[in-house]
Amino acid sequence: MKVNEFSLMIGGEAGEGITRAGFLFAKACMRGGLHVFGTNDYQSLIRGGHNFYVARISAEEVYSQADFVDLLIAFNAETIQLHRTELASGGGIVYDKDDSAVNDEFIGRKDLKLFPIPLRKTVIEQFREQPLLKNAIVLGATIAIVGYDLGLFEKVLKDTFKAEVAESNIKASRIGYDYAKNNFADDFEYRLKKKDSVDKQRIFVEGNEAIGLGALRAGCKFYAGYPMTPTTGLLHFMAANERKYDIIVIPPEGEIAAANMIAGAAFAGVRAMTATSGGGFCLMSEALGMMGMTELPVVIVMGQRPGPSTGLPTYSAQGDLRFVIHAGQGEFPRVVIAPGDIEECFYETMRAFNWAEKYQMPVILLTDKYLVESQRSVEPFDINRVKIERGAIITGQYTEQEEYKRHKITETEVSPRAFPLTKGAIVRTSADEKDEYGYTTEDPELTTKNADKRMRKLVCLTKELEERGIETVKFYGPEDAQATIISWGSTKGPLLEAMKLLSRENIAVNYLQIIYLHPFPARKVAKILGTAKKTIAIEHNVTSQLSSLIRDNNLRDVDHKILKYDGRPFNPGALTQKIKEVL
Amino acid sequence: MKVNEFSLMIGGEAGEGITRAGFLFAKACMRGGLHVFGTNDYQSLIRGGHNFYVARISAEEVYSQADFVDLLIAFNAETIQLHRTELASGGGIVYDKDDSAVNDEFIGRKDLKLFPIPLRKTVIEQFREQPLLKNAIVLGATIAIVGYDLGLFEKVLKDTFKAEVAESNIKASRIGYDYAKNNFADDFEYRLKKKDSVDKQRIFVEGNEAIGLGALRAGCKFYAGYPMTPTTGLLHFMAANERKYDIIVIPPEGEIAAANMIAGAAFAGVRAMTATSGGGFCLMSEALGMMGMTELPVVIVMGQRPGPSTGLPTYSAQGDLRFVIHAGQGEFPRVVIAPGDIEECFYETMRAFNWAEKYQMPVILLTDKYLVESQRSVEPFDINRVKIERGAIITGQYTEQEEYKRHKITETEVSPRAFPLTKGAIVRTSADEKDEYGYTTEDPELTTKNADKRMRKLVCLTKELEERGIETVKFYGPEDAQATIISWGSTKGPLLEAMKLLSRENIAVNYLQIIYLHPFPARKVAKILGTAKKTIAIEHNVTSQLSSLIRDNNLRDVDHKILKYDGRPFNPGALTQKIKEVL
Amino acid sequence: MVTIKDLNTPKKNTWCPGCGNFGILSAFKGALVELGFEREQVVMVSGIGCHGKINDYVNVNGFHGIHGRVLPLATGIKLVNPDLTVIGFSGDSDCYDEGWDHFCHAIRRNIDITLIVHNNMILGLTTGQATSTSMPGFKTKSTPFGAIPPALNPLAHALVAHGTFVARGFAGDPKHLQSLIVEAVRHKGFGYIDVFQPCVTFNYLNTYDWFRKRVYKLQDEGHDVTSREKAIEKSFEWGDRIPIGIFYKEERPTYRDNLTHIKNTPLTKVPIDDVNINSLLEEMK
Amino acid sequence: MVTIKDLNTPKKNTWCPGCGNFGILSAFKGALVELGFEREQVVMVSGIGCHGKINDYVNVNGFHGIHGRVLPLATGIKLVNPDLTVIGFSGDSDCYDEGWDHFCHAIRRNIDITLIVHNNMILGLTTGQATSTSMPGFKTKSTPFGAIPPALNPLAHALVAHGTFVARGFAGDPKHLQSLIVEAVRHKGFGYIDVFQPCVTFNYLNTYDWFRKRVYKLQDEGHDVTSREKAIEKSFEWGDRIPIGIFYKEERPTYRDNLTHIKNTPLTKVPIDDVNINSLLEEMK
Ligand SMILES: Cc1ncc(C[n+]2csc(CCOP(=O)(O)OP(=O)(O)O)c2C)c(N)n1
Ligand SMILES: Cc1ncc(C[n+]2csc(CCOP(=O)(O)OP(=O)(O)O)c2C)c(N)n1
Ligand code: SF4
Ligand code: SF4
Ligand SMILES: [Mg+2]
Ligand SMILES: [Mg+2]
Repeated sequence: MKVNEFSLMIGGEAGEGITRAGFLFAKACMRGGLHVFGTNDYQSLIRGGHNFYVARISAEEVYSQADFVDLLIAFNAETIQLHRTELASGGGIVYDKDDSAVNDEFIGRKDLKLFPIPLRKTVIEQFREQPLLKNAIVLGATIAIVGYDLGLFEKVLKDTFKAEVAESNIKASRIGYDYAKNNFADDFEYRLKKKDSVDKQRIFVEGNEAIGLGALRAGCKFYAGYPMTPTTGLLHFMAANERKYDIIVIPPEGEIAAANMIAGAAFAGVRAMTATSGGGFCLMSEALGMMGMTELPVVIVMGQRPGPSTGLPTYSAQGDLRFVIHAGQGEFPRVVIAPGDIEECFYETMRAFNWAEKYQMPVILLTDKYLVESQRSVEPFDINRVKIERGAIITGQYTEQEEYKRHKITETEVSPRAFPLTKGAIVRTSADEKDEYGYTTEDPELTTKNADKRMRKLVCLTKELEERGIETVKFYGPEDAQATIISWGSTKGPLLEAMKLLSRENIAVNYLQIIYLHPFPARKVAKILGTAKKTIAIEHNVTSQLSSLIRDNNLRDVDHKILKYDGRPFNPGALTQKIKEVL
Repeated sequence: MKVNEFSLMIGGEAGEGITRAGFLFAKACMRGGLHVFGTNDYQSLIRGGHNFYVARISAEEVYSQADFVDLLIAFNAETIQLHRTELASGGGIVYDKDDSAVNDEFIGRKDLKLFPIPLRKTVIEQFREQPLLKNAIVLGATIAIVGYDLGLFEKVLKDTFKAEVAESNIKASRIGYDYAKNNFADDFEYRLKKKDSVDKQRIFVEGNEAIGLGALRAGCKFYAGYPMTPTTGLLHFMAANERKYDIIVIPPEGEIAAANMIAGAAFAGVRAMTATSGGGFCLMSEALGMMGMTELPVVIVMGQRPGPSTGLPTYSAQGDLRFVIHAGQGEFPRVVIAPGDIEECFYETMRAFNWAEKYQMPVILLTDKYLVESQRSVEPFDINRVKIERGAIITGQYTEQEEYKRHKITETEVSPRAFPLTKGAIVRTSADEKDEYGYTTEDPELTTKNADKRMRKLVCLTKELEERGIETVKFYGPEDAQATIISWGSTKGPLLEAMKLLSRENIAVNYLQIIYLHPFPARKVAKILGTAKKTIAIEHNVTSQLSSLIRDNNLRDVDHKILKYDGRPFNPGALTQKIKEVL
Repeated sequence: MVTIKDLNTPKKNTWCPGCGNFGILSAFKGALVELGFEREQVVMVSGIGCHGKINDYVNVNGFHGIHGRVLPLATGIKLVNPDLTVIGFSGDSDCYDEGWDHFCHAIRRNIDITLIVHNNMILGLTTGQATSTSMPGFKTKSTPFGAIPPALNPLAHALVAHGTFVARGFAGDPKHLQSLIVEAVRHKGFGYIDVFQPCVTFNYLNTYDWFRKRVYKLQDEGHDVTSREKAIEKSFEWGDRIPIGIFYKEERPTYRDNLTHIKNTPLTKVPIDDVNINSLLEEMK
Repeated sequence: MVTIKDLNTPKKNTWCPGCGNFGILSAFKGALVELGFEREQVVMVSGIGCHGKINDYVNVNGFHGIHGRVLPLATGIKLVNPDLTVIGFSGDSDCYDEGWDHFCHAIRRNIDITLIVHNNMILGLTTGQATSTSMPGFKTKSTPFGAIPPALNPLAHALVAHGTFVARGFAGDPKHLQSLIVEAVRHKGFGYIDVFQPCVTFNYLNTYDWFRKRVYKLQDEGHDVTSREKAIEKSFEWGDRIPIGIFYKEERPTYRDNLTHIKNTPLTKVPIDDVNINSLLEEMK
């Protein structure tokens, strides 16, 4: 019997509420003191196609989905066909009893438990054709099959839905629960048990929400965003909270408008943000340069998905690293931060606003679909870990003798900001090269000086990051190891899981996660690579862009590259295998 | 006496026809068998400001302007003030006799010849206030001062202008000529003499025109372009030739439209091109990815100017190398070629169309203001050096058994193209990932296969470039040298001049010009750097982007970087100095 | 000449059951048959959105481009080869938000193409947000407190942009829509049809019923298609009665008609192997 | 309250002598004085083109942005701080070509800003190419055989986009223009003024004389500014007589008026040091 180590998959067509079902189940598990990771896989369509959600539940902290499925809830035969090989031996399938396509031969495996349940029939007979209730039925049944606590699930339903909806869901889940209790032997290998005492209340949150929470907490007051997978969820989150948080969330006519609107908002004096994906980022790239030139603080969330072009719009990738570092003509400072997990999504968003304002430049949060659309149970964020730092701002009135100079050349490379309407200060800026007052200029010396000033901001930032010990990289695993894995972004989850697996086999690898990609923490990377026996880069792109950054910054190549660019995340077991192959 | 080694500067306000004047003079010199290089410096405004044109004339081939000015034609006092220190000792100034601001004290140098000429007065009295005729007057005078052939100049006027305009210009130039002959001693140190027999008729052509000629000769049939300095001249050139060459030149509503229009034209089956600068390229970057994804052949001319953002819109820079290599989300093949001189502008444009069609991908010609807006006397282009190669095209009718697959996966990585209206073939493509027929797909294996297919095109291209001995790099100077200079693009001209100067001092350096920046000719670069004693990168940017490419591709840094990013080109002497400093 | 069957493709249709796009698809296929085209003659150009998937469902030449750029793509194709019949399929966000830049300009130029806008008054494929044609007060995930501005009136814009064929169809009446498409394609110049396309999944407001109750046919009421003023007035009719049909129609030279040097020549047929540039080189001497 | 002298800047003016931009500059400065603003209250936002240089010539807050993006920039500034008076300066290519995407949408939203378009019917700063307001047949370096499509009618577009203040001025009549600017700025909502601005260097066709012969003032002829239809009709009047003045004017809630949660609060004044997100975290438990 396997207790509290369970991987559930729910699969079917788009539009069946699969993600929501997974979310409800996961939350019920979390509330019983278990750890949960959940992620979905869907195509770029609204109905039909094939969708699935996987939830991994464990007594220990989990960082990614598993390689195998212990229980498959299949809303159609296709789901079984597509995923039967992923089922663990001794696993089970929950499906509609009346689905005539499904039979032993179709399933083709003898090592599985089958849990046929009357689904459509129940929906038709008892719920006047509310098809989404079949989710509650199967989840109720699942809870019975794994011996979990139905009460916790009912409570989640109550907290999530309006009373009426909650009620019919509860009713449906009980039907499923009772049916399973009555019809199946109580011998399923996998069990979920709630912890007797739940030490810490966790939250179940996805990357987009964590970024949104970070932005709200950081005081973001203006959000302009045109929908684009995978960051559309962030738009929805911000829009939903517009009134509660006294902010403005405006739906613009496109990404060019979005970027220029937040530039305007930043100039006027508030923290402003937008989010997009590759195509939208292309359209923002001209405004990005303007922000660099006019020294505006903004935060841009970039959610990667497989390109080129529209590519696989609902899948995940890491193909845009070099692109975001170099986008926009000319050379100007920017920060590129790639959070690797839900917590980093929150804290790095808060930091992003600080760097943006302190150094007056755009900060890009480089994420991907797998990160921002996956959920994990985590400890509630420490809202005080990152303090608000706004840099040099002239508040009240400007009283200096000399006229206010928006682009004053100072020793710290930062020109104190005044916002329009500051008594005594005229605030002038230009996307053209300009003098300290903001008047345009074509003077060669001033041009050189300004370019130096702008680029030196990165030097100052690098210094501050080092001096304050900001974790621009993180290091996991034993110092002495057979190999050092280097990666960035969402590969972190499967990698941490893979390291667990490797250590079970007594294979010691360590792992360098690079969070700040630009400016590149070359010194720290050099130090760790200096002692590494063998280096392995793990990325979701074709050309191993991180290796290219390392070559460029550290003059050494990474020994092995494990690259996957089919839109799907690594599974920990498969990744372990790949790592072992190059060890 | 210095014969046929002469540097002329004409300076004044914008709108005075200074560039045109320089052009006329230069052409007259060229027709006398002399070599000429000409370039202009102007601000982003239409009238006023300060403009100047410099022409360097020599018996030998010249590649750039000189450090010093031998004769300054100053249309106003400001010009003298700004450039007096650049005048060579023994040089002269031509200016308006009636400009009361100019006197010995104002000029402040005793080592110069002064040539005051009645300009405004003559224009008013003799030419009913046609102010532009003052150009002809001063040029006539200049010809007298340097003892050149007025007949050649008159012929240029006749060939350039309509009869009536030519006539008044000729009249004006004669007035200037006679005035100078009568009023100034015949002892100016600098002399221009036409060659007795002009061996070869050269052409005087600027970079934009050379690219335009290359495009026309290559069979470009569709040009869409929104004006943007410095490539506006190319737009004008193409538009002027629309009717003569049976092409379409359409002024679109912006760069996004331009890029998508040429994508459509390429899909329909013709060679298509656009040109822009950084800001416009940003806006095109989304379509660029689409071209990569849909395997469309197009040529994009990118004219760099100092950024970030609008920066110094009428000056020159090389800050966009990394940007154009990485622009667009995801990873897709593209070629980036940086011609370094007028001839390369022509030949590489012709090649660009070939690579685009053979490998079905966008090709970027990376130029800059200094290259495309400077002129040089060169031998007429060899129109047969680069043959038209269109790659695999299905002409007439498609007759294969299997249905036509626009994106067929083949051994050569290239899928033969059919154009819409090819009997028997349905041509389908998509910016989404797709199967061989062009239907969208989200299949992981196909995604991987297609990504590999697309990226392998660069491998095949690299192979072809090597096998055919295409000059992806050029090497100048002695093999055994104190140092190897590495550069790309328009720095070539001043560098070749600097090498002349260095060799006069018996300092041997050699020079590796990288023409193909992407795919990077790493093997060739490695070979040359392998034996280099000391390496020096020369670029017009802040971060030495070429060095970064070399680090990335060759795992070695360049020893010294000589960087200039004030919008102005290197002068050969100043560059020589810088090189000597690091030797 | 093509039959409906020839037009089918092996791709599984993934639009939501009942989606208005089905009406557009069948009207379009019907129109191609009625027009008597060969498959090779036709090029579909589509944007990104639910509408854009139509490219996978009709077996003619097709370019599924990026979001918002149907018109410049189609312009490039048509100008280069006027023998092709080029038909654009765009969405309300694709055409009136992201791609708004191009709409009025392509119309002004009178490029000889057809544009069909699947106007479901919502961003469908991104799971339901307000677009510029969403009605004020419309609550979506991007506008949980209601869309704010008055809806864009794309027909009026087409009319004041000197549109030469301006029509509106309803996906719930595919026969009528088919006749509009046939006329638009036959029209020499830019044939524009905005189509009410109910999104059964996200647009809870502008449903089939909502439209059925309101739409009426201009051509049933003797509307004068030669009066631009009348057409503009009609384009603002919105409420209990909403007109569909042809609002305005006029003959005016197309962009290509003005390119007298190439007339109807497909540029794909102009040889390029030995273009003579000598006279230009000569001028530079 | 500001005086003309306060508004001067040390920058040398580089417009061509006689350029229509001078008329706009003086009208604008005059309007600021007439309106009695303090310099700190006003933000100028300008695009790229000859027009965009105006930022250097008026001593108030200013953002000289990139080409075509005056309106989204100005929108961001105004929404964040409604206490500012935000005035956009754009060119015909800046606003009606490159920036066309934003024009109709900003107008629909009724953002409470003013937009002055320096319409010289040419790309000035890039040395003279045709724009969408250039007249058909107009020969420029980009259209050596004459511009092809009919000119865009921006006023008509503003009107059908539910514009609440639509006017046209003439740089050759700065006094009249000044009165338009004053009204537009006072107007609560989007105040739009297209200004005929002769480009004396490149536009050989639409000269001061050309305009002077043709323009007449709507307000001299008892034009009814409350009728949108009448205004649209007038916007198409082009030939011997061309109207200037206010075409249309209406009161309608601005975008910000709809944001009832923040009413007139400048967001710059909302404290951010301790935003409470606990209830959101609680919901996620
Ligand atoms: C540049 C860019 N921005 C955003 C997106 C994301 N996106 C996909 S479809 C879509 C719009 C869908 O709306 P609409 O055009 O009305 O089409 P519908 O789905 O309603 O048919 C968007 C914004 C994209 N693909 N490209
Ligand atoms: C994205 C981009 N494309 C092109 C340009 C080049 N450019 C500079 S000014 C200008 C347009 C000028 O025309 P208009 O807006 O009418 O202004 P005017 O000079 O006539 O006042 C253009 C296209 C640019 N700066 N940015
Ligand atoms: S989401 Fe709406 S528009 Fe898209 S397929 Fe479904 S019903 Fe149609
Ligand atoms: S080019 Fe035209 S618009 Fe520009 S400053 Fe000169 S006259 Fe004015
Ligand atoms: Mg839509
Ligand atoms: Mg203009």
